[in-house]
Amino acid sequence: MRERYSALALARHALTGAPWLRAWRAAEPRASYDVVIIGGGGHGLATAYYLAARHGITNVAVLERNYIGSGNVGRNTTLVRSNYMLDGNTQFFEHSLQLWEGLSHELNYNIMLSQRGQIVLAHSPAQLDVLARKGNIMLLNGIDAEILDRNEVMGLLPYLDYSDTARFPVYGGVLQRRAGTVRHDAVAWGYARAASALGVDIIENCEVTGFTRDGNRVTGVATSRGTISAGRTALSVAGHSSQLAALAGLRLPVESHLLQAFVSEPIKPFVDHVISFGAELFYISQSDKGGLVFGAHIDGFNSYTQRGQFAQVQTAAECAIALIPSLSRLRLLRHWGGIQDMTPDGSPFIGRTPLANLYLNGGWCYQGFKATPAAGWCLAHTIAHDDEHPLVRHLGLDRFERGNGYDEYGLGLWTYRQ
Amino acid sequence: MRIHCPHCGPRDYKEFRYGGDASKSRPAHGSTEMQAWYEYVFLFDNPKGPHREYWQHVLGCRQWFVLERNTATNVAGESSWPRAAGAG
Amino acid sequence: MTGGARRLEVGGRVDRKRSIRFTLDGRACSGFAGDTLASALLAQGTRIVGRSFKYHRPRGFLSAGVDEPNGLFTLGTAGRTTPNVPGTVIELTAGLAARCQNGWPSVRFDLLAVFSLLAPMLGAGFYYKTFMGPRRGSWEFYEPFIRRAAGLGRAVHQVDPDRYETRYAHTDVLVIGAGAAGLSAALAAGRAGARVLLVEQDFLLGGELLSGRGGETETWRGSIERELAGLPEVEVMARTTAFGLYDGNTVALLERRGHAQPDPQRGAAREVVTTVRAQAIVFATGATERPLVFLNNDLPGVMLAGAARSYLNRYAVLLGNTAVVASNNDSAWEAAIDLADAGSQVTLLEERAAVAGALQERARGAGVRTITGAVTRRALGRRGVHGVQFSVAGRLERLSCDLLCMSGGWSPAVHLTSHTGVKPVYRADIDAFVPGALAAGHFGAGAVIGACAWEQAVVGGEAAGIAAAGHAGAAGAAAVAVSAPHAAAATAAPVLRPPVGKAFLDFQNDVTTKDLLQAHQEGYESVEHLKRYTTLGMGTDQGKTSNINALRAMATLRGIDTPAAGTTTFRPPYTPVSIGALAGRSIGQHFRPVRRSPLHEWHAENGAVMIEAGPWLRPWYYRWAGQTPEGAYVEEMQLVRRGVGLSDVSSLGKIDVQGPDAAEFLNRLYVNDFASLAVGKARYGVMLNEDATVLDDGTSARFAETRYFMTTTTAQAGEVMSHLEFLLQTVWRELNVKVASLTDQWAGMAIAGPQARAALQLALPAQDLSDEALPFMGCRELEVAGMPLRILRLSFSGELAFELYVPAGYGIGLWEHLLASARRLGIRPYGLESLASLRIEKGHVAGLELDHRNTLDDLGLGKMARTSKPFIGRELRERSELRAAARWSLVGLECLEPRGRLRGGAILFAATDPVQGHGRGYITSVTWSTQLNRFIALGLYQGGLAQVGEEVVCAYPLKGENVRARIVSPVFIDPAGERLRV
Amino acid sequence: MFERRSPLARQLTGGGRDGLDGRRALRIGEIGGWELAQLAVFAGQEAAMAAAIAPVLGADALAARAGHVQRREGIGLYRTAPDACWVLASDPRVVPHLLAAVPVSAGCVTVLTHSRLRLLLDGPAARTVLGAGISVDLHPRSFAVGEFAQTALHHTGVVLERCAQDRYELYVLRTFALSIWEWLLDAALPVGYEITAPPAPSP
Ligand SMILES: Cc1cc2nc3c(=O)[nH]c(=O)nc-3n(C[C@H](O)[C@H](O)[C@H](O)COP(=O)(O)OP(=O)(O)OC[C@H]3O[C@@H](n4cnc5c(N)ncnc54)[C@H](O)[C@@H]3O)c2cc1C
Ligand SMILES: NC(=O)c1ccc[n+]([C@@H]2O[C@H](COP(=O)([O-])OP(=O)(O)OC[C@H]3O[C@@H](n4cnc5c(N)ncnc54)[C@H](O)[C@@H]3O)[C@@H](O)[C@H]2O)c1
Ligand SMILES: Cc1cc2nc3c(=O)[nH]c(=O)nc-3n(C[C@H](O)[C@H](O)[C@H](O)COP(=O)(O)O)c2cc1C
Ligand SMILES: [Zn+2]
Repeated sequence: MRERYSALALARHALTGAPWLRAWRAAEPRASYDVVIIGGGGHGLATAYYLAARHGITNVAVLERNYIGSGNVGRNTTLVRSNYMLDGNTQFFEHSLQLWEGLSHELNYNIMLSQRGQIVLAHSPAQLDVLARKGNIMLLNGIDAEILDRNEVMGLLPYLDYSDTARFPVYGGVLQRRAGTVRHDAVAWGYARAASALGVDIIENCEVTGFTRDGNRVTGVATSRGTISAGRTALSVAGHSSQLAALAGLRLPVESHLLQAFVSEPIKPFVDHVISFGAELFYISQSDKGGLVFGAHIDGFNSYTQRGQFAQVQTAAECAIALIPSLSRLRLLRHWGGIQDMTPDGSPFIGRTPLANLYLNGGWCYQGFKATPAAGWCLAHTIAHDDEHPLVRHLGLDRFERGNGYDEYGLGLWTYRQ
Repeated sequence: MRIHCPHCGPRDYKEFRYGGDASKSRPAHGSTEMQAWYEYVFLFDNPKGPHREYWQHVLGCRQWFVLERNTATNVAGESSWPRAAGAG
Repeated sequence: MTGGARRLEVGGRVDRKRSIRFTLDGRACSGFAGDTLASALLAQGTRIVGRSFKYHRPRGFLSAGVDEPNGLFTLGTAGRTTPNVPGTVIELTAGLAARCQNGWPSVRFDLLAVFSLLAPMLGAGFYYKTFMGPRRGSWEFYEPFIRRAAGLGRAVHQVDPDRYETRYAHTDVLVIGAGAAGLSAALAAGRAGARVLLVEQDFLLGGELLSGRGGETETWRGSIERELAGLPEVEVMARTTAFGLYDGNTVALLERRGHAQPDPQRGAAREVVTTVRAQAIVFATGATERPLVFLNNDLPGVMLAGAARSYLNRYAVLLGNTAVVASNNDSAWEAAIDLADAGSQVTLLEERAAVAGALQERARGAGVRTITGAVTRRALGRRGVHGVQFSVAGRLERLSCDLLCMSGGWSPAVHLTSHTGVKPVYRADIDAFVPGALAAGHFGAGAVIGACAWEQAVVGGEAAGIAAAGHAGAAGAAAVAVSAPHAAAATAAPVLRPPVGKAFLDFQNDVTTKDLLQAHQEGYESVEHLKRYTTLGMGTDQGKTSNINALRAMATLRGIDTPAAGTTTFRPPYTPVSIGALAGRSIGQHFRPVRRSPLHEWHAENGAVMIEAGPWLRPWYYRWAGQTPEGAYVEEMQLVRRGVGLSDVSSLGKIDVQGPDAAEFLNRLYVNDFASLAVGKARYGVMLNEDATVLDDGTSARFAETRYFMTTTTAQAGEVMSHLEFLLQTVWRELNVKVASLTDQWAGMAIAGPQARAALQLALPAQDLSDEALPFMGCRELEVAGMPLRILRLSFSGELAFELYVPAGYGIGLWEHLLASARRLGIRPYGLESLASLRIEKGHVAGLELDHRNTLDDLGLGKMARTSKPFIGRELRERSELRAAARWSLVGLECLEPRGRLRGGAILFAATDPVQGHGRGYITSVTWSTQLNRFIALGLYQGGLAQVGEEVVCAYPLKGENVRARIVSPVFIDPAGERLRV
Repeated sequence: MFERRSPLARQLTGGGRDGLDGRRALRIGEIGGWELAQLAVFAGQEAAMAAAIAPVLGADALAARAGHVQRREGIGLYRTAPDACWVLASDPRVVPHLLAAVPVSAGCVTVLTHSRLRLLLDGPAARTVLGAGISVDLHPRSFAVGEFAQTALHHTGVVLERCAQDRYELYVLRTFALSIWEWLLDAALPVGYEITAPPAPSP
């Protein structure tokens, strides 16, 4: 049911004018599935794909209230990397990066992984020590990392502000060459196409509005397109985790916050790496279309609006120029927002919930895009075995009860307080 | 967004600091109920819609107050002083 | 001087007496004041001004405004290089240097046009389907080529010399757009007594009126403009775009002043961003004309009808001798009539079978030949249009022409009203999307709400202006009517056909009807998928001319109606905004304010090398001790260990805590006991976050029964202050305690070293500073020569030490006095680096040990907790994992290799562990120990002090180092604290 | 004993710069000769406090309205919070009196004289310059003479008072003062400014 994509196929279609097949089937909801996944974002679609491809579970539906990719997978700054230092996180994110590295081939869909390297800047010796700790852990786990002094940063990024009016002079940085960017929409579409070909139903414009339960067991979902019964049900709704959990009677350690993203008009290659500022949260890269894509801090209060405050737009612009003064004359083309599920320690949840047959994947904060393949991989395993994948055992919902936070950045409880 | 500080009047939201859900009440000081503390610190309703939340006019009068705001629209409504002890 | 071959001798709004020279790709050109770059080029007869994004097809101007997709230029040179500016909005100024883009070697002769040959393979989303082989990661190979081909203009890395500003403004009524509707709204609101701000992106006020023939409407326009100028509470900003509507009636404006070539050195800004807070807003943003969709509709010489009319009437440029106007609505008839009156031979191809008789009459009178029921199929030509093919009554026919105007109807500019999430709604009667339900205080007028006829715009504008003024509370509602002169043409509902064949929808991004069909076939059929898959509407013009055509065509393909398909999301900015303008003056040193100690000036003049510490600038080290930090800090440490040094601790957070319940308050905050602290004593305390991680540490001194002087770390000062206020104002409102920040009030300095008392005694000869009078952890408030002075006998360095606080203004005085009085003891200043090193030797936690991850026990301070009393974090501290023995906790490390050095961020392994994975801990802080003559460190290690004596490997693979060290107590010097108590 | 220094000592040298139109439409400088204390009242102690401070500040000192400066001989009262106000005194006896007068059971006094700098911005461009960084509406209809606002300027908390149509006083945190000063001069470049020197005495 799926036509292979290749240069040859392009040529054939060009010559014959033959129509292309649908990338994924437009499925109508059926009465019952073995597994229902709520949320047609990157994670939900990846989960469906791995359930079908790796666990042979193909009677699966992905329910998306809007169009697939309408959530954060389609609105993030597309940074992928595996520079994590806490035991468990390192392995998980490196697994994800490795999956990214093979993903275009696996899906037969070019997701345009561009491993152009990410440089995280330090603006003081102490900050460089913090980055060094992470870099050392990476190397000790077989992940590439390099430390850079100011001169080396200048060599790689000659256009940063090295003048003596720089408010926070560059002191050094850490580089991960294998880090980079991925074409966001292609991730959703590539997984959808591959999953659909394996029999997964991708059902758009289908909003989940409730759960059906048998005691402590979830047996299905109520949707805007009727009730669907499900052997197992997984939540993969990013910023809306609390909303869905509430329908199931659960309260989560999650607050939904708004993060903005920005793109400039397209220009010829200008920034060849992903660069993260160290003085404030700010990161920038250039898309293959030529737009400079950047992001900063969350707006800082609970919101479901998908649009941000203007003051925060100015903050992002200020950071952009503090980092790269020559950006000043380039123009902002568009900015938008996405709803992130923020957790107390900044780390996510993947695993079972207090309700039987209900699984949760959420709490990704700023970092769920890079996690997409591994989150799908591990959630699929968790659903298939009704037991957490070893890579996500540490990411349980009950970890705060036990006192086991995974605070990768040392920002403390609830990042909005910073 | 403009927020109404009950002391100073309407101001730019950048003058404020957010303090999270104000509908929760902190367990009594000295309470030894671990579960209550856990829920107070970690669990949130995180509603989409009306939300009572703490803000501090940190670059102004430095008062903490409670704002009613709709998280689905960001429409900021009434603000008021926190109620008596613990009640939030 | 004619101002170009196509320029008419008379008419228009250009000033023929002021000729303006500029260059295009280095060639000298000229135009008139009042021209845009586009009108000046068109007047010269220039047709090809750009190449399309993907296929490099030759392109001319499509429009005359902000919606221009084709004619983009790079302006300026060096740091002033500005890519991607539409020529249609560039006000011609002397010396303007413009370059065409995206063509190589030039836009007229572009070798990259070979891409056109590949077009059949480069359909929508082709890159998703290829570049995957032959190996994994092959994209890495192809990507640079794609990247080079993408992007429009080229930017430079030189720094922009221009100045940008940001500001705030407030108004009762903000009117956006100064067309007929906006002018009339602003006047009505102004007459009603409201404060009014009228903004217009163009450099002239008038909107569509400027493109008309003048006459009565011009008289009207002039009179309104004059009256507005006379109203004191009305401000008019031309060249100002309202580019975003945000929550809370916040509108962001961009004002361009670049036409005046402002001198940044003298403080003149190129652009200014204003954040406006309006009580009420009138949206009068008009409408944008849509192209028709037919083959080769992108040929140079094919243009929007309204644009051709604007070039004719506003700029006096007649673009064709033989013009064809392809139309599906009344507005294009005006263009046809004007072109004919100006001397063109005009044929009008009208899709509709029937058109109002009056209009037909006027057209005939002007000599326009009209063919109704005629559907335009194809523009003919290669590098420019020279004919058109159309069908009428089932036959295909041809006409020659050198200008092909088209009008597919008008799309209201609903952008701003949609920015806050209000979806536009479809109105079948005018076949257009208009703003959705407007919020209270928002009003629409004119073409933006579908009131297209100009007198409708005037009347509607007036009503909106009055209503807006009323909403804002302006009293004088008895406004004088802004009456309009007699009617111009009304606009009947246009018709839209589904597109046929391969024709351009999005000109800039080369999205054709074929791409649309393909997207539909492949299931990318929701409007948002269509957009993302084909890049429709994602260019610099954001699809102003293309989106609606494409979305409606997709609706037709899917067999659903237009409102069901909907629109894509409108996002700010309405037109692109320079990042520099958004940042304004918050650049360079003003990126963030600098916080300076009261002693700053002294440091700056006495050889201190400063370093950023959060917002603060602090002395890192002093040149007396060395020229590099590595050399200097060791000297400074020796000074303190052997003699006496003075350091600036003014950046510590300082808080006044007063009230009958102050003791109880501190007792609840700190893990340890503060109720028992005697007056005249200070105590070190630790505060936890609610989740039991460490928030901060510091000392609090009790100066009176009800008055404490609290200090916090520099980094957490703001955090702690807000925390205390939160507790007092919301949680423990019953406590009678007040807090106030004293950080700015008091300068602080530490005098430390074995000679500290002797030194201080020299400075304060009248005071009894003996151990009995002022014991360790004692504190005293003195008055020295009428100046309050607080002395706390505390030590961070581990030596005999005193902290002194004076009101900030006296800081330098005291500092200089201390240095001068104790000169013979060799006293000198020491900086942050040595301060941090001394505390490491003493095992005090700071900086990276206090990173919100660690608990009291992790820092080896568990014994401090007085669990018999409640304190913040007491319960959650008992959670099982926080109590686990295997947690990493504070240790000292002593380097075992004489040449080796320890480094912050090194990972710790037991000597027998394989050096891989996550280790058993890491190093937080390192120093050379002048006492032990080796590198020592603090770190966190699994099991903590239970491992003392164990040998570990400190792995720092970033530098290929594995250094051996031994776990020791973190207190490297004077564990019994004898030095403190002398 | 010691010289009291202003962090702007090096800046207050007089001089200035012409604006784009050749004029200097702002006079900017520091005002000296005042003391500042914060008075805070405990809940339920308002009457006791009012009685205690009446001899120093007058009978209705606690009635000062938010946003309106209450002036009396040598004293300005600023209601900074529901339970607190600033007492700004040009008479050096006021703050010591206040410290002595307030009973610890009723509230407390915190001396803040050195924590702020008091800047003067005077001239037809003062509002424009302030409007570059202050987000409250400075139109005389909403910020009249005699009113003050606690607000933000360049990421720091400030108190702004309108003393006359074109005359403002700005209280800035001392440690940020130089930064704010430089920021203000930069904002004033286009309109031109004249620096008053040395610190003017309190009016
Ligand atoms: C602006 C921004 C920038 C970011 N940048 C990065 C980055 O650079 N790197 C990185 O790693 N991460 C980044 N992130 C985070 C990352 O995008 C997310 O963590 C990740 O995409 C979340 O997983 P997802 O793709 O499955 O989510 P989504 O794409 O949001 O998928 C969730 C889906 O659930 C659907 N849904 C919700 N409720 C229901 C319901 N009731 N019924 C049916 N469906 C429902 C939603 O419509 C949505 O499509 C960023 C996030 C934002 C907002
Ligand atoms: N809809 C039609 O069919 C049609 C056709 C032709 C002419 N017209 C004419 O349109 C006019 C309608 O008057 P109107 O006032 O509604 O529209 P208008 O187009 O005359 O004026 C709108 C004005 O708003 C400005 N503007 C738009 N967005 C802006 C922004 N974000 N910031 C700043 N300025 C912005 C434009 O530059 C323009 O000057 C009448 O004169 C009518 O004859 C309508
Ligand atoms: C990495 C990335 C690059 C983008 N580049 C562009 C772009 O070049 N042009 C554009 O119009 N939008 C671009 N967008 C923004 C989208 O148009 C859109 O705003 C975003 O996906 C959020 O969707 P929404 O605005 O429909 O809510 C980009 C988005 C992302 C995530
Ligand atoms: Zn306030």
